[in-house]
Amino acid sequence: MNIWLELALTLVVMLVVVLTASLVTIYVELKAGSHMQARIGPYYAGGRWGWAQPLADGAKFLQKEDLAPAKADRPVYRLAPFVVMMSALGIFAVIPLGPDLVGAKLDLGVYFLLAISSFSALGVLMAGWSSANKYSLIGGLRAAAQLIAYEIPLILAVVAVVIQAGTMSLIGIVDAQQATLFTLGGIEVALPFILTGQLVSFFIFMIAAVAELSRIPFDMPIAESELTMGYLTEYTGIRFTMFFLGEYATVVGFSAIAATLYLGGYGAPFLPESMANVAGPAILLLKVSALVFVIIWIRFTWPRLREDQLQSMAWRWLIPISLINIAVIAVFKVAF
Amino acid sequence: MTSRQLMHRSEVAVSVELETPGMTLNIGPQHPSTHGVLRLVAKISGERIHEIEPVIGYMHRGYEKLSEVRTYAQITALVNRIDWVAGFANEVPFILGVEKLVGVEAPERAQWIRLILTELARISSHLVFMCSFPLELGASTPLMHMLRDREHILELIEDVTGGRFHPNFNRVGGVKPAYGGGSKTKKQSMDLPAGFFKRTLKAMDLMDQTCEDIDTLVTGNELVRARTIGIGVIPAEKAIEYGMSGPNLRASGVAYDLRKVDNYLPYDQIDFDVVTRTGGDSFDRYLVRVGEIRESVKIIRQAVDIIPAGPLQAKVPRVLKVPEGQVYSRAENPKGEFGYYIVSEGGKMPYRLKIRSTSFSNLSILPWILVGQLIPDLVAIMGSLDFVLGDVDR
Amino acid sequence: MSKGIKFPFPGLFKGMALTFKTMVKKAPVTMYPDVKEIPVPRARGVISLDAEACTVCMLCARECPDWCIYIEGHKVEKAPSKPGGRVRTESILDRFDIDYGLCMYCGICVDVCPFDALFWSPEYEYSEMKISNLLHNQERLGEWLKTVPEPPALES
Amino acid sequence: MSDQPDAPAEPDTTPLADYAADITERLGAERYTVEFDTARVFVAKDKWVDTINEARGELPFFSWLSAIDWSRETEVGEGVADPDKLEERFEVMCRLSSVTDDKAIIFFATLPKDDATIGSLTATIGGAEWHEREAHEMFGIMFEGNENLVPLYLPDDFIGNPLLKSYPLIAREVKPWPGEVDVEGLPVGDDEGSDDEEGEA
Repeated sequence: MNIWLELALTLVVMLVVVLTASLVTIYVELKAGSHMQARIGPYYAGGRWGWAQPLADGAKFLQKEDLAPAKADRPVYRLAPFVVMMSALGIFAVIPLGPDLVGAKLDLGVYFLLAISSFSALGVLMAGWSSANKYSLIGGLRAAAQLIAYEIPLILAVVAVVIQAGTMSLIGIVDAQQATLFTLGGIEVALPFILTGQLVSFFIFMIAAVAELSRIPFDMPIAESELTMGYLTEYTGIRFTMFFLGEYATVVGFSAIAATLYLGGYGAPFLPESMANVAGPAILLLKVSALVFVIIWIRFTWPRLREDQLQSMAWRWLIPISLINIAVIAVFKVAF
Repeated sequence: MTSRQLMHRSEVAVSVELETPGMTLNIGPQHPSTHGVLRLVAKISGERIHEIEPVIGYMHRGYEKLSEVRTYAQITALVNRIDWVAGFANEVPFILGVEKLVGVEAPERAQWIRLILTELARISSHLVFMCSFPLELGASTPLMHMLRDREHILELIEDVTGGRFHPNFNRVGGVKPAYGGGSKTKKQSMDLPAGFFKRTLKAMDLMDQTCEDIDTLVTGNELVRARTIGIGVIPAEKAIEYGMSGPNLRASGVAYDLRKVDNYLPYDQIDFDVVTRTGGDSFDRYLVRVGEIRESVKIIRQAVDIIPAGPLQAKVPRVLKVPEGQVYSRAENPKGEFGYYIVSEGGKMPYRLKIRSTSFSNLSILPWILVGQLIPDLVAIMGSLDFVLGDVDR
Repeated sequence: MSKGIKFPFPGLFKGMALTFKTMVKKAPVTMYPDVKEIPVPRARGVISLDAEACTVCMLCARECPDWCIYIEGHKVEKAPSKPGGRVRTESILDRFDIDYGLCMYCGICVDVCPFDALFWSPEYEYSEMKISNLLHNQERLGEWLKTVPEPPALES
Repeated sequence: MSDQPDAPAEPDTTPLADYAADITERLGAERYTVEFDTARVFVAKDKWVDTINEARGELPFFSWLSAIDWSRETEVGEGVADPDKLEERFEVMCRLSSVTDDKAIIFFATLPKDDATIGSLTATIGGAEWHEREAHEMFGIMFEGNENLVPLYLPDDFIGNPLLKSYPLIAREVKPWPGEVDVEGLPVGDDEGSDDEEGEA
């Protein structure tokens, strides 16, 4: 097949998948969050259960004027949402939905993921600086400090997985989790990494991921009650929508990474290999939904931390723990 | 102004660090955590506040001036708009003051009705605090849960008075008549509607559950503790100096509750405790309010048992002329001491009405307490002070 | 600074259990306007006027703190009730307007009316697109009279 | 519960009156009155700050500070009082109370209107700052020693002192009183009597 055609097809499919996933996540957050707060949430848009609320919101945002503050650094201000969006979309390029259903089969998939996901920090910092708003500036700086602090535990948590799997390819990691560990009464048992020694790094990964996502309890960069909306304060219309979609795409993206690294990705026990490409996306979706739900659930239960508390948590607890974790994993890897 | 701020302990800590002061951050008047239209002009370095100047008055409605051209009955309608989350509690000290001037005393049943409604107003006000305080810290769910549960209280208040926020239920010498003074409806008293006590007791059971929910969602939450324990400590002598009252003062260890101290409404016939804490930090101010909800539930349960039958109105002349005199009348509002200094020169209207609103005094400590704090702590402290801008600006 | 950051955070998970419980329960929401909330009989929704009973005594307009009641009337002479009696005058109501844009729902006018002409009705759906339409005239106020409920039973 | 209004200052022996008499003597104040459970102690203007600082030893709680304008120059409201009572003075009042029992005193100081200046309490009572600023903008009283007497409620460019009796309440001036329209009496024989002409004297 023509390489350009293939690329275009992949892009379109990916865009549709990502946008749908984001919209669904937004809807679930609206609806589940409302019910957690003893409300009903969206009700009228689209008829039943207000399913079209995210679309209606999007249509509303599209109509709004694209404003920039008078003293804003316009080129940077305009570019920032694209950087964030790009980072969000980039994650999905390497996440395998099945053995062959993957945007790009990279041998260094994990490396690419970590690189592309930390790109959003740049976008956030750009947004915070260029808005010419003090709240935005503080928000942007908080985001930068936070992302730097949590990049390290995140990487260290992933390193543990890479050591155990022995590969940096995401498909390789999924395969490693489907390798038979032992046979029990004639049944070959394969377990995801979370059950085979990666529990600690899973938690560290999730905490760091939530911090990277700037979601409660680590949403200090946008902290509504402190910084109005942080780096998002000045954004309106389509640019705000891009940040917004980008955030939810990243939520899905990080959940997908966690599912792939720790929960066995598209694989499931007793799944015949021939079915993997067909059932894979559904299985991954299931795992991703569970993680996304937990992230939403946390958002609607907990308050936020303070920036310095978050920093001390990252540097004083998470990094040492993940270093010890790596050491332990490495020892086991060598020993067995 | 600066000399007092320099004494603040955190100022010393700040000055040894590398300083980049000079950025002025304008917080408010349209800011999510200022509960309305409070404005704080802060000089910050990083996120630490060096100097802060609260600017109030965006909601100044001039009630003291307006009161000079209004009759006492009209002022009653006005004053329950001062602190609108506890409208009924604002009326009580005013009406008690006017009753002292006129020399009438409301019948016993009316007094008990006032007491029950005041306590209901206290619960509803504290529930609003339970909404806003976690919201400042970033938790949005307590807000919705507490608003849901407050509805039970507001329904009770509406049931009796016809208004949810602005009851305007007190009249000099008793409570409001139901329907006019016409020949047909003259006798229609505004007694409690049938089944009110049963509904009240049911609502109080729900409040017990609410308190447990608060404890689960907020008190027990480690993140809330990390954010509030030791933050914004107000020592007792400072609180007294700034005229802070109510739960804010009691959190600093001063057991000063006008319900116990002053002889107003039949609180002396009821067994309840004054909730105090000793830390004086944001978390203690929160805990005192949780405790007060529980105490109010206790008070209402007892009051429902005790309340006697009887008339609701004392004999008061039809056109109320208040004799010459000056009286200060205060009561324990949910937020603290709420008082009115009424100067009457005879006639239908007061010569001067000084409104001692609670939040005004409670907020006057802001320039002292906020210096040296971080912006995230600023919202935690302001949330824990529980103010209403209508009460600050009058 | 990191006071309280220690495992295993029982409070955090108890809170999550509570929100989950709330989620699976039915939300106590009245879906207005599909479902109307029924206000209590004493609710101060709107003031209705019984124009027949009004004697143009102006008490309500005078006692109103917001000066939002506008009354006009004129006097007619009434034939003596018995022949040879005194000629009495009667006031006829020409205009009775309440400006709900100003009204603060204190209820003083209803309290002071000595002739049972004003009543509270719990109706609340009369918002308008133009503020001038909030000035309810005599007919409009009279229509509300139909919605005035019986006074509720009292707690003994 | 309440005294008769026509005999406000008669020597009574309630605990509050005893206390007021006692504290008046100890602080060297001018006089005191107790009516309606409200104890007022009058002090000389130049002893204002000292007296209050001394009283705070036993009544530490600073409740509020405000003022009264005793000049009846206006026709708004109840109308002009009788000309003999026309006075040109302010009264500054400050309420201190105990935090353990119900003892409380309102301190009064009289200021002539042409020299409306009094010492500031802010040096010892931090909470007095806002109250003094409010009294300053509402009455125009100067508090010597309070350097931050900028308007608290009003806009910076506001002219006038709203709580002065000479300051008209515009809202009541620009709109005619709807109750004035009627010039007709009530139906005869009603219990309302001839109450219809009152209001605006």
